[in-house]
Amino acid sequence: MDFKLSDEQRMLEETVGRLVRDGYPFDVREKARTSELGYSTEMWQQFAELGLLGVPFSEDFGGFNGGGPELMVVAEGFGRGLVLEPYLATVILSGTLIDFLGSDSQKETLISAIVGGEVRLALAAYEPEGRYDHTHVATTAEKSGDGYVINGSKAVVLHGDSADKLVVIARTAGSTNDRNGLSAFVVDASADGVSRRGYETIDGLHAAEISLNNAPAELLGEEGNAIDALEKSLALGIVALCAEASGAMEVACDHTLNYIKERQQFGVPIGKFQALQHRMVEMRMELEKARSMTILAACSLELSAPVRAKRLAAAKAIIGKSGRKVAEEAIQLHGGMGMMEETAVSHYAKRIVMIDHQLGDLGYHMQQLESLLDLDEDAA
Amino acid sequence: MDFKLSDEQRMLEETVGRLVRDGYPFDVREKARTSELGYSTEMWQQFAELGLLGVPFSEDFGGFNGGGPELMVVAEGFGRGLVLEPYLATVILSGTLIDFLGSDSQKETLISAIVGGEVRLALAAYEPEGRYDHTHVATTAEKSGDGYVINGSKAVVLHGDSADKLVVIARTAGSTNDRNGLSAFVVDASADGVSRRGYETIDGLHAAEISLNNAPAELLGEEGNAIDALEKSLALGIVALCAEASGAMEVACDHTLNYIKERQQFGVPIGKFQALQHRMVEMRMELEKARSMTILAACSLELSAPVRAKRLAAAKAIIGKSGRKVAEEAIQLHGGMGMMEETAVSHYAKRIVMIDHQLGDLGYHMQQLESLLDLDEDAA
Amino acid sequence: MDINYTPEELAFRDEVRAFLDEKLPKEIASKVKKNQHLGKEDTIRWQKILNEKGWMALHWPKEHGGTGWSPIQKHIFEEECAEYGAPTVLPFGVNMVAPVIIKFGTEEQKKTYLPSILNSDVWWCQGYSEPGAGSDLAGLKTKAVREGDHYVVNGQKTWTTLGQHADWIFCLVRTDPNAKKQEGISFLLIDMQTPGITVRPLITLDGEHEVNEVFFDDVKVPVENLVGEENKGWTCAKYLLTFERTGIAGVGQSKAALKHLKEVAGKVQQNGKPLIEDPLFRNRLADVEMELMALEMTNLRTVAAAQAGGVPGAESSFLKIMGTELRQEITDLFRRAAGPYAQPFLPETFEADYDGEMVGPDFANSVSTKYFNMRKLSIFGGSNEIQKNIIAKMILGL
Amino acid sequence: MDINYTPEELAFRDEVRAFLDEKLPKEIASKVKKNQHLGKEDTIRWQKILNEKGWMALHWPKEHGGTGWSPIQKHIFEEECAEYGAPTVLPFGVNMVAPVIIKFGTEEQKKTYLPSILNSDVWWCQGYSEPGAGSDLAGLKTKAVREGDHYVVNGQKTWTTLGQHADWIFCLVRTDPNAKKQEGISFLLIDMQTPGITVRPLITLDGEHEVNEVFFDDVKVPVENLVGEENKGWTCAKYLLTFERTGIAGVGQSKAALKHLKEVAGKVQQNGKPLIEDPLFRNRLADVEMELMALEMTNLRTVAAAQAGGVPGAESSFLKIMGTELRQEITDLFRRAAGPYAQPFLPETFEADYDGEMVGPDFANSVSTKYFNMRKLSIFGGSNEIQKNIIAKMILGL
Repeated sequence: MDFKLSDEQRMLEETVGRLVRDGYPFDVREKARTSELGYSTEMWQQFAELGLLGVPFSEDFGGFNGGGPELMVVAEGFGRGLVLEPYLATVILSGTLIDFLGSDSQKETLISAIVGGEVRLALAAYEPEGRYDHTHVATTAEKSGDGYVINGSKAVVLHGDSADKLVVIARTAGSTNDRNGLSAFVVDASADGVSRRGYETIDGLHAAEISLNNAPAELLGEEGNAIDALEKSLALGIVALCAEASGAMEVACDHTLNYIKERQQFGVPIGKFQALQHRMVEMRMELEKARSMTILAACSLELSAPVRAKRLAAAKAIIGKSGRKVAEEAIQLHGGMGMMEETAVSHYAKRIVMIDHQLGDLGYHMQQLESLLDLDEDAA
Repeated sequence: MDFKLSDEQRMLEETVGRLVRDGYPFDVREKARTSELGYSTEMWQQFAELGLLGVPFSEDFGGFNGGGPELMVVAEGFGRGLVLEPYLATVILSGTLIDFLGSDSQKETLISAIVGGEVRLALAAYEPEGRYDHTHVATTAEKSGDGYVINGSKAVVLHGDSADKLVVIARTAGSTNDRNGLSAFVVDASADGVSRRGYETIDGLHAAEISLNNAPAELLGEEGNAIDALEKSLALGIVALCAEASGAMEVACDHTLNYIKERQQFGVPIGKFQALQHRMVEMRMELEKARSMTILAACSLELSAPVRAKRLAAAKAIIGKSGRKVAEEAIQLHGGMGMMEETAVSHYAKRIVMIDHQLGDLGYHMQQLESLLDLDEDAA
Repeated sequence: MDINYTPEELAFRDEVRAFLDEKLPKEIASKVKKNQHLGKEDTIRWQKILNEKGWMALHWPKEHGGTGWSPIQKHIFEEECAEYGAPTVLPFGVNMVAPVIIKFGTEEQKKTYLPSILNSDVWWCQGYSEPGAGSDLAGLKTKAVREGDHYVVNGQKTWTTLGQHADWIFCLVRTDPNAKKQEGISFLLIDMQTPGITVRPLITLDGEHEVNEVFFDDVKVPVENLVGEENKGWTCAKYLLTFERTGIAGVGQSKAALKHLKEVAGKVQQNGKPLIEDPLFRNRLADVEMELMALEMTNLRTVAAAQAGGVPGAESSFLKIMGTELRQEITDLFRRAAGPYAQPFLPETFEADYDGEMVGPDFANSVSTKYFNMRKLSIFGGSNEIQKNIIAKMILGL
Repeated sequence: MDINYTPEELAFRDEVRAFLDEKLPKEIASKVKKNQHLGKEDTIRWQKILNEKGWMALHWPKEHGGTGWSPIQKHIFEEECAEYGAPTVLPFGVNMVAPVIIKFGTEEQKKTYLPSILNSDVWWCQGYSEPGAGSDLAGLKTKAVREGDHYVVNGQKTWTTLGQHADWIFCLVRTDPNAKKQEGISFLLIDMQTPGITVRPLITLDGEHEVNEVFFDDVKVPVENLVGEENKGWTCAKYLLTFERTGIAGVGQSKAALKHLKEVAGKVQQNGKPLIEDPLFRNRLADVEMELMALEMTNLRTVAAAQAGGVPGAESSFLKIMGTELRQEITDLFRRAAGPYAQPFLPETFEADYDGEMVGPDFANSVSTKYFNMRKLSIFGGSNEIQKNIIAKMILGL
């Protein structure tokens, strides 16, 4: 048992840390956020140059061959800077799914392009009526000529508005909630039959509602067998979200601590008031829990499916629960300043709370955990 | 709308208040608690002399004709003194059920004896497998000669160990969880066929497990139709428990407030520490909620069954939730002293928590409330 | 003891309901219920309707045009208004500065200011908080120096709600820099058109422009705009802050929100069933429902005590804390009900004239802005921490 | 980064398990699991078994007979002991006074006291808290006046756990009444048989006799019983209080309790179904489970940091707070599982030789005593409020 980062992991951490520190001050981030695209393509190119876009991929494609801990290190750093670029959408959710399912030539083409920063992707998995259930897929794909055509609607597709290509989950067999019969496809975002309604999200990211109307699509891997790979990619996504939340919670705690040390009322810093001290301690305790569960999640990806599922559900649930407390207390202890758009902490709070709405919220993951309550890890 | 007590109610409040203040100091109560009977028969006679045993009964039997608010006033005062005597068991649970169901002659005999302090009763309703469900009745009654014989087991019968007579709920028709087919009987506690295992409860009261083996019984009212009356009596019991809890919570708050004003650490009273001040404020807020819901419950007994049920469920649930907080915080803020049997507040804490285990706990009553969530009070 | 309304009180409630049925513009109520933007003109339109009926000034004495209502009547009125989706009456004029003028002002001031407040012809805002003086209000630094027949005001106020629309501002200013903290403060009325005043918008985390900073740079204010005595403004400030606020618990708002939440949760599907049938969601709804019942009864107890002639004091701090926490909790449940659709942020959909397509279920468009916006409830109007300090001191004697 | 045990660590765990399988008396483990009373003789019996194996002193250096284990090994050992239902080793001798003697004591003292502690021949208790000095430990008043070759001790200690069985007590006493608070305190070892010592039982709210008051009336203590320097006892006190406590999180205890709770909830019937299928009860179980996972990982991070040579400091305060709150929460769920049967109080059923009938389900007999007894966890050993103060000061710099 050893919680220390390896030398390579530490280097990765330093790379991301430096990038965020130097390249991502609040005003620069705000400029990118309020741009039409909602993030910076220059920054994306920097990610590529630093090798960050290759973290989870094989060295064959110029990648880093990283697993859970490596993605954790990257996402935690991104969380500290509230990074806006579509790393989760492109690299983690779409990229790894292509990596798990794609043919050698698909990988050769697409993964290399991802690693090189030449293409941005989005995973179109969830649907308007399906909430957080990734098996709720009513969208269908049918063979047509060499390829397929897809029909259906996809909901709140993270960075779906600016993606060059979409990885779409569609049904080639079975009915709406079946685990079997799901397939993954690559769809060109500019193709006929793809219509997108893009919008900003409350936490400053972008997403899109996507309608597919006989949209031409290229199958990834085998037909009907995408579920295991999809769940592996979503698991990576959950690790990344937990880590991002931990990073953001850390900064929210730091900002709040600094604020109560500096803000004077009644002639003393408000951090001298014991009631606020104890609440600050409780915030930090929530942060420690979030960090612990992020590590647990990051180190559980290679375990058996039920053990992995149980730990990830618990991790994401803790993030939802602890994140809410940290976000709300960060605002409250900042007083009126915490309500202001010009105060960085309000953006941290928004991102932390919205992470609970991505890839399953507290309620969803507690239900998963409840269904696995009797699982004995030692036996599994 | 008027929350003031009427003159009669205020007199009742004063009577109970004086009795508890003068006759129920902590050491006297401890002496009664540790006696074999677990309470004082002299005190019971005083109740009779002051007319307290007649509060809910008609003036014909020497009663006071009181309703919810009157019982609230009495029980709140009893809660302040942690009164040990079997008022709930005898007067409220058993007495009112006899009043609702009994024939004129049964009432003449039994109610008069209750009011005069000549007889103590216990309601044997719940069963070992039934938890808080009063419709779970496997105990059966069969006709035998002029009367009936009863077979079955009754669980945690409050003050069942010292009761002269038992009011037993038994089934004359239907199966275990049916609402119909329940009847109420009077059983002489010393009769053949009645065996009792008495014990103390953690909060210093007494109860008993009761086995009925062809125990001779006298029917109250009609056969098979006891459910409505039983639920009315249980509703009165819930009002009394809410009020008792409010009274006990009030004293727990007062003791805690006094303690933190007096207890010196680091050269100042610990009540000067803001973190403790805010927690004390939160305790008081819970007390206010408990009081409010007690009033609501006490004033809702005459309403339609579903409205009454909804309000009582909410009241008892709030008592369970707020009571736990007040009890735990009272101990915590007392520090080591709160853990001591010789400190009165520990007894208040125990009673408050155990009230949650009588006539349905937080979980039980929230389920009732959930089942009535869609009820529109204005329409009902 | 009777917690039910008397026949007279029920008759009054019917009268209020009839009025709201008839006079509350449907399009305004619809905006309120859909969490759409209310314009200044909507608020003024409604307030003028109220004034026509003589129901604008709940808390004024009858002689000045107030309703003369009892606490229970005020409570009934506010409950029903919330239930019907009437816009909140802006408190700054009618419920804040006006009572101060009535209590401490000259006859001349009463004549000058009260009628236009009653008829909503003048929009007031509040100049209390400063960047360095939030919870510690008496730490304010904005100063007013007497020069002949006017004061010269310099300094800055902040968190000035809806100051962007305001014609007048009432301000606490320091007139004696040498006096101890709470002494040396005066209460001034200032025309926002006076040269030297700048209003800078503050955008809140939900993207809204509700609050402002107001800067004073050599602003000349006639001495007759002083309310009460010079250097005794703290008396006015305290009077205003502790002024009876029957609506502080927000019971009506929470009831309306909970009702809406139940409707929504009955429609949203999860695993093929309405969300309201999800045991945990239902449990949290039940928890809110019972807490709301407790809040309502606690509020009624306070109202009834006021009716009986008691002066509501620090008890209103309990109501502030319980009420705001509950309203915030309901916004949390709304965002959970929206699921992934809590994320989209489309401010254009908050406008009543928006006729484009929505994203996700209709109710979802405002859940997150509302959730974040409502964080203010526990901060502004005396933060909940300050309320606890007040209770600790005034009620518990700590 | 690897959160799994290494092969060596797994082999060590197997060794521990084999030892527990073979040597832990079944009847003792059964008492622990059933929450029955453990007698002094049970504890001593187990501790002597541990000592035979050389596993009694986890935290001592090898040269004095300690295990010399790494933090991870200690953690594994404590986890397994909890899982198997081994009695808690009494900390007062081996984990409290002994490290102080090893660090500050003379060679003579080491020779005199350590062997009998290792072999559990002498039962120690703690004389720290006083009626007026709980959280404010340095406020203690018990004084020791040097007279020739002994000190004369007068005063009172309280919350002395299991002092009724103790042969010796280690005490903080004031030797210089004129010095500032934390100066002028000394660390004394006192034979409980010395004339002038009276032990008075304190009965806790669950009816148990665990703690005591100890009165000192002109008690003569030889000067060679002073550990460290006179008036420098605060150094010993602090060392003892911050001494590495790998077990402070109570993860093993919580795991064993949660496992038991799940079994129980699988058996108890409610509405014809096992309680564990009740959505709300199951939700609370899941909540405890995930909090326990978070606690365990946080604990492991601290253990690993210690393994890597870090000195665990105020982090253990986090573990104390999180761990005790969780253990208390589990006792709350146990009483809910028992339903109405949480009420009966039958102390005779806590004895292992009780062979009468139980009231209600077997597990129910101790749920309420345990629930109330466990309130002590957040009070004793430095109340959770004090832990928060420590974190605020040491980690947050407030």
